[in-house]
Amino acid sequence: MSDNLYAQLISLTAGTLLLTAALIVWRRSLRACVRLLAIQGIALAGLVAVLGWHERTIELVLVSLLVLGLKAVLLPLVLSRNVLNHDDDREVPRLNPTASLIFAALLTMLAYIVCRPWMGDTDDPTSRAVPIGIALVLIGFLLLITRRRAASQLIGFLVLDNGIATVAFLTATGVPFIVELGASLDVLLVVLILQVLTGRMQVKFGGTDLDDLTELKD
Amino acid sequence: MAAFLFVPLVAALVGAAISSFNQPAAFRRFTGIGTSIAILVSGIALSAAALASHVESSVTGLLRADALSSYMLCVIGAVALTATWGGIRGSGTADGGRVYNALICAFLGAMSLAVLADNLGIMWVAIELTTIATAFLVGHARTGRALEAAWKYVILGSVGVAIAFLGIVLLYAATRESGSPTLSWLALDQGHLALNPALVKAAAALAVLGFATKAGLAPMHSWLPDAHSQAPAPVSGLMSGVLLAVAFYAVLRIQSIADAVLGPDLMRGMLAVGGLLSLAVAAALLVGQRDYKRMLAYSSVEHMGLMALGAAAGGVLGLTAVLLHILGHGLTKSSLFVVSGRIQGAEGTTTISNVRGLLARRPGLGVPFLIAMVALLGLPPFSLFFSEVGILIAAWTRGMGWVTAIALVLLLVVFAALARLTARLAFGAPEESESVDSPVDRSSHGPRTPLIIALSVTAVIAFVAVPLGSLLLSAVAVLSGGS
Amino acid sequence: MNWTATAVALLQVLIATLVAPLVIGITRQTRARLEGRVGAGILQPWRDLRKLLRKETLQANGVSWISSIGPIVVMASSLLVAALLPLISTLTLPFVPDDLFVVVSVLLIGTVAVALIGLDVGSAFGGMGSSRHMMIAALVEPTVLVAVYALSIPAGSSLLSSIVATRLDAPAVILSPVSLLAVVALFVAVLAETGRLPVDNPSTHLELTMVHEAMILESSGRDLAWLELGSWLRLSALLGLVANLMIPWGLATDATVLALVVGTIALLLKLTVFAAALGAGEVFLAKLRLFRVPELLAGSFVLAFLAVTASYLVT
Amino acid sequence: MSTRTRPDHRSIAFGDWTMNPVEAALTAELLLAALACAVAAVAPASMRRYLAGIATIAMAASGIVAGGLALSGHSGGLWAPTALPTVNLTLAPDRLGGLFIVIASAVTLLAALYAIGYVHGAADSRSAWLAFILFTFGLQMVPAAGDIITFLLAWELMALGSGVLVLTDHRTRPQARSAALWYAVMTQLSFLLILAGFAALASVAGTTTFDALVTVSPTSTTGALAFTLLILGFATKAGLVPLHIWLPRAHPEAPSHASAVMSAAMVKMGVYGTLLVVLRFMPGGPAWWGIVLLSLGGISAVYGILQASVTSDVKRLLAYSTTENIGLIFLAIGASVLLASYHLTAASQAALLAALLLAISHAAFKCSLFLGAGAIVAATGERNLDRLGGLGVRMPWTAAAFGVAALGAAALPVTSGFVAEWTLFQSFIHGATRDAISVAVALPVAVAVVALTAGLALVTFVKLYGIGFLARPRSQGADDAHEVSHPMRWAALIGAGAVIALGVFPGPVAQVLASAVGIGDVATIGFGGLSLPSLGVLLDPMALAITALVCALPVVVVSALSARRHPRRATELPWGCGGARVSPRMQYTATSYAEPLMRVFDDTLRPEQDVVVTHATESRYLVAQVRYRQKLSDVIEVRGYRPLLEFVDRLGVVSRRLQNGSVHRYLTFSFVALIVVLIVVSL
Repeated sequence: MSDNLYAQLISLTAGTLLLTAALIVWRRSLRACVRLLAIQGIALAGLVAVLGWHERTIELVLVSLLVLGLKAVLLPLVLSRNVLNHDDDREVPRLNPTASLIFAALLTMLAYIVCRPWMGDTDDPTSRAVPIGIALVLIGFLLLITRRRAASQLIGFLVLDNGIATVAFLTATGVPFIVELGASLDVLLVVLILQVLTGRMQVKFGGTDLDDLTELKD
Repeated sequence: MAAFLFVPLVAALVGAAISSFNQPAAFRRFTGIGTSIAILVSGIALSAAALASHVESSVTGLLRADALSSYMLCVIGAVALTATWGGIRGSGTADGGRVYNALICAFLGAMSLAVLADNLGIMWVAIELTTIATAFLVGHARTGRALEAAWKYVILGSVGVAIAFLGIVLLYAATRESGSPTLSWLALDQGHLALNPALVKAAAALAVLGFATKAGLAPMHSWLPDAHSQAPAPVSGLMSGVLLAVAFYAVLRIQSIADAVLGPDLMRGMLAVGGLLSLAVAAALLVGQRDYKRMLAYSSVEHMGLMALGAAAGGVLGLTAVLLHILGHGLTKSSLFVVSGRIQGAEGTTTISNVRGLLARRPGLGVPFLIAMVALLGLPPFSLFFSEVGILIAAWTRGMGWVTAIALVLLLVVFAALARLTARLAFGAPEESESVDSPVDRSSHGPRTPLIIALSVTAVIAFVAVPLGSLLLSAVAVLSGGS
Repeated sequence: MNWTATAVALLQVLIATLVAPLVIGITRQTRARLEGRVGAGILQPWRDLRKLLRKETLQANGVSWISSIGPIVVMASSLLVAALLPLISTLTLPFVPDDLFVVVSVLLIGTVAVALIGLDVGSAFGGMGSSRHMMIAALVEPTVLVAVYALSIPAGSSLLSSIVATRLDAPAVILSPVSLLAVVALFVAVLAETGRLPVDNPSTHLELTMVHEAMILESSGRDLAWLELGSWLRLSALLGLVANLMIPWGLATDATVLALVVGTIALLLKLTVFAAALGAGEVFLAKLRLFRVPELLAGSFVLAFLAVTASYLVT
Repeated sequence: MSTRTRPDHRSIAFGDWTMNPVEAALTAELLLAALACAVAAVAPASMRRYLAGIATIAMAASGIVAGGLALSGHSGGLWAPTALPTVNLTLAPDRLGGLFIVIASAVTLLAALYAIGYVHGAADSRSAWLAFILFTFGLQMVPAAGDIITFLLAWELMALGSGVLVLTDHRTRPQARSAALWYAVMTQLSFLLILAGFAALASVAGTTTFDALVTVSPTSTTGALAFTLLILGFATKAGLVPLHIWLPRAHPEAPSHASAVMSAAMVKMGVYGTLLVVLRFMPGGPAWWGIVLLSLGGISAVYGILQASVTSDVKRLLAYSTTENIGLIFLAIGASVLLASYHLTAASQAALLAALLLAISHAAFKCSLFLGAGAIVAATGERNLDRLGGLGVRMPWTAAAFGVAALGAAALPVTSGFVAEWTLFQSFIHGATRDAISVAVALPVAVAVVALTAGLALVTFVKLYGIGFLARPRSQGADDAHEVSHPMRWAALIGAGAVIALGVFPGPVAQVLASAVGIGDVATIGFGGLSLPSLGVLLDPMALAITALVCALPVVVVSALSARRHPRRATELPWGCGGARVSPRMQYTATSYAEPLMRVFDDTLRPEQDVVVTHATESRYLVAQVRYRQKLSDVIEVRGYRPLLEFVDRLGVVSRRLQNGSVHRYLTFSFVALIVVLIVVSL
């Protein structure tokens, strides 16, 4: 396929990633966030597929399937189960969406600034897209800080993880397969554990508002 | 000999398996001890091999045991033995300690894997696995507080480690740019691959930041006091004694790579700042501390800060002192947590002001607690004295005079705070009300032997020049680009 | 040489012992005359001593050996001071130079002995006197040492005899500001040390004001005799020192009989003059309140200190 | 600990068993220390005091031998590697070290002997004995250390052991806990300061052995820094103002045999360290070093003795007097450095000699005094002078020992203290020079300070002895007192004997001391008198004593004659102003004895007094009762330390906000760290 198309596809998927992240910051409904997360997973898988196609490596295609299965299907399912099994899915962020969006924009700019020295200014499309990965990481962190509900912290964590994956694929077309496997497994396990803990929270506190978790202090 | 590379992992799996089966329930309590012994033995065997300058490495090259890894393996084994044996009573719960023991074994296996892995990716996976294995151990008490601690632990821990993964990814990218993609520490540490310095800089910084979270260095330490105070005593002992150390081991590995490429300044700066911040945080929060388990947790933060300073200083003296400190701190802190678990069991509280005149009322608990506190405060003959002095002198002599000066002030505050809290806890007469009705409780509420062994080892270890001294020396040689 | 020096020292002791009661007699007589009384005559102190030595000695129950040994210690220290000081000659004992610090310490032994006697009886007054006495002694010591330090700088030695000798050789030193300040300070210190006005009134027995008398209140017979004689001896010896510092002439510098006779006569004359002057002065002085005494001593200390600094910086 | 001889010129290889004497003695001491620990650990409770005490005495004896050998110029040492490859433990005492080993061991020996008769209850427990052995062993190893790590190791062993001893009575005495806390923290402060100072030296020398540290120039910046840090550290251990704060708390709390060692020997290690700095590491220091030491010592001397003179607690009084004595020692060292920096060699050497004389004399009399104080407490159960009295007739031996030691503390002839202060004074007199303005100002001040200190010391010890041992018992406990057991009284008496011996034969002693610091012309004259030829001064206490006896002879004769005619007659009270002694409470107490001084120095002491007068109901002119309360608190503690501690505590409370339990806050910390790192690496 032509470098032109390749470049366009890369930027399309990367753009989708960033866009979904921004939307997640904006939306308050947990269901919507989960859906957006799924879309993000798809975009990530797409990115991997494009890379694999370009590099002509079957391994990457397998990885893209793995990513698709994990990040676009499995994790969102797990999440939505948790979100759906109790009625209210409204997130009341500690920071209002407008401010969060502005922060997200600032963080994206920061990502572009900090990436320049490592990447050098090549016109290689993957290198140019790397900052988006970093931006995802930072935005994920922003979500972690600003969201009250346990589920939305999970979402933040996953966005962060997607960001790391993005960086991995764009800079190095992914880490060695075994490491990739281990990493994905770890992410899955973490999410499951957090699910269980959320469940217990539901039982203990009758809600999943993290502001209840301020018992332990000095 | 190479078989010993797999012994710890296999032992851990077997232990986990035995624990999770219903029958025979009798073995269950001993799986942790068995695993620890296996780890310790293989650690010693590998150390012997390493001392014979014969580095074990598995066929795929993913596992490798140089002097440093073998030493860390010994530390894990020793500390784990103390914690599991000393805490052998602590596992009685609803399911007969099935999950508990299985998770302990898994935890030990993950840590062994982390130190044995030559591939940074595997090392990262293993360290993340420790988070997963300990998550439920922290939440084991199933109380609201335990749940809260577990949540904070998992979120903060995995986010931090994720950052570390970002660093490793960038490192991999750097090697890929240079044409030979690898994550093997051995290959990276040679320094002959022409890596893009800017990328390595970012990579190393992020990786160290991430692993520092697990190592409990400020300002990413926040999960530590909560987790340590809520987890069952042996688990706290394991986490404080070795989990932090294993994460710090990762930091050391990354540091040596970065130093090879960039020179020492970046890592020295980061570690010095982290160390000072940790000391400051520990000092500030120990002054007004009210809970003795949190007290121990913050003292771990302090000791990690001290190790960070030592690593920042580097040099033979600094690094050997750091490694010795890891061992001494592990043994002391795990014994302390075991004892504090027994105190909690006996007194039913972790608030210092509710436990008074411990020495007078419960000498069986007060005496070991005091001895261990003396060791923790860095008084001779315990090895922490030597390692602290070594670290501080190394830091000063290698041009970090001001950092050392600040550190000394903070250390004084920490010492004063710890001494005051210990005095409140242990000394003084028991209240009349108690002294009349309750007789003096001399029982040690659990096996004495592990504590005696651990503390006496800490007391004499510093005087053992051979083979420990030479092992430390070769371990440091590994870090400084040798081997 | 050594034996002659020893002999001279013994002679000094003898003369001082004989003269001490007379010195007291002279002061009292002068005072009496100036106050328009007849007075008991200058030999009265000797008669008192004789009487006391004849009388029976009473001792309170439960006192320790201090009460019986103390008076002898006081006496011995005074005699030793008399032996050490350059009273009639500048010769010094072998191995026992009249080093300033030694002399002061020997004096202090007497002071301490009296203070302990005062405490030993266990009566209220004894303790009171002892306490005040020690406070004054403590505050006097800096003055004495610093004053003589100032005097010793020109001589380059802390031996009183050599200090006096240098003044004998170079009389110009005597009128230098350094020596004047120092001698005045020393004189005040001597007054305080020997319990004269304005620090302590030797002739009062008014409970609330007495210091020295309060300590020896319970002593009687020979104990009292030794205590009295000891304090008189100490007064005469110190007066003799001050006198020799101000008017060194006539002091024997070698052991010839003539020189010694001259020295003795000179000493007698100086003591008579100073005793009379002391008596006369006390007529016009009132005793200070106890807590004004430190101010006086501080003043004399400042004088001594000025003397030192002057000796360094001015001359 | 695999000891083998240090591979250098000092000694022969260990393979052929020809150890040199010092090594043999040191090895013996190590083994005996181990033995003592073992004995103390396993001996049955009934026999413990005897067995452990004898073992400790043996250890101390071997220490005396080792120190004596080192002092007499034998070299040699032990060497052991540690787990840290670059760190080796070295015991290699030089002459100075040997001197202090002897001091420490001798004091230990007396204390152990005393302990055999003294310890009981908590002080006789296994832990107390182990702590005592550890403490004294570390004490003897500090001067033997030949490199930084060994020094610090011994230093901390000493601190640990003594700290445990301070805690001995933590169950019965609540103040023991706070005393131990103060002590622990101040000791750690001194440890860290010394560590920093050594590190500064090592950063130039490149290694940690003492022989290598001499390369640092005293005038360099590092030299100045190291001097400041080390001196502060050692001053803390020596209990100098304003770092003395632990001393009057810790000494009284420890059992008396321990406080004797702490006060007579342990604080001396601060002196040893200071001498190490100014004599061995960086000889020929600049004048300001001298000024610093001099003022530090002077202030401590006056402040310490002032506090002592108004204190009524026996052991607290002795503790403050320790601050005074150590202050004098530092003053002497300072004078020596100052004079040396102006090449007034003779005077400077005299001052140094005076410092050493003060050190050993203080060791002798303070040891004896603390042991005596222990005897008082044991016999009466009272520590407060206001409730003592009349012990002289009840405990004659203790009274004798205590009295002699008190004379020594008051520096009266013919005791060791007198000789020491005489030497100091001689150096002042002959150091007089017009060339150096700083000397011209410093010396007179020093004279005044020494004189004032001596005067106040006189009051203090007259009060201590007079109120405690003379007059009539002021409490039942004092009335029922009996003489203490033989080991106790002998230990005290030996100490007192040392005070006299050192005072009567200063010549040989001074020559030994001089050899320890390489001072040339010190000679013995007459009956063991001391002569400093370069200053042309001499002092022969024996001759002085003989002269005194000759003078006293006629007096004694006359007394005897009159005694034959009129023997003494005992009566209730000869005069008593016509009254009788109704009750002992009419006597002056220690508090009232010190009252005049209190008034004179109240600006410095700042006592809190209040008088409550309750009038009779019939008439307000009749007084029913008067209550008088006076509280003395250490000004420096109240004005200096308290505010600092409160500030730190407030800081601790404020910083709790760091850990307020909100996971979001914690995540924010990490986030900020991440962003900072990202920005830093991209710069």
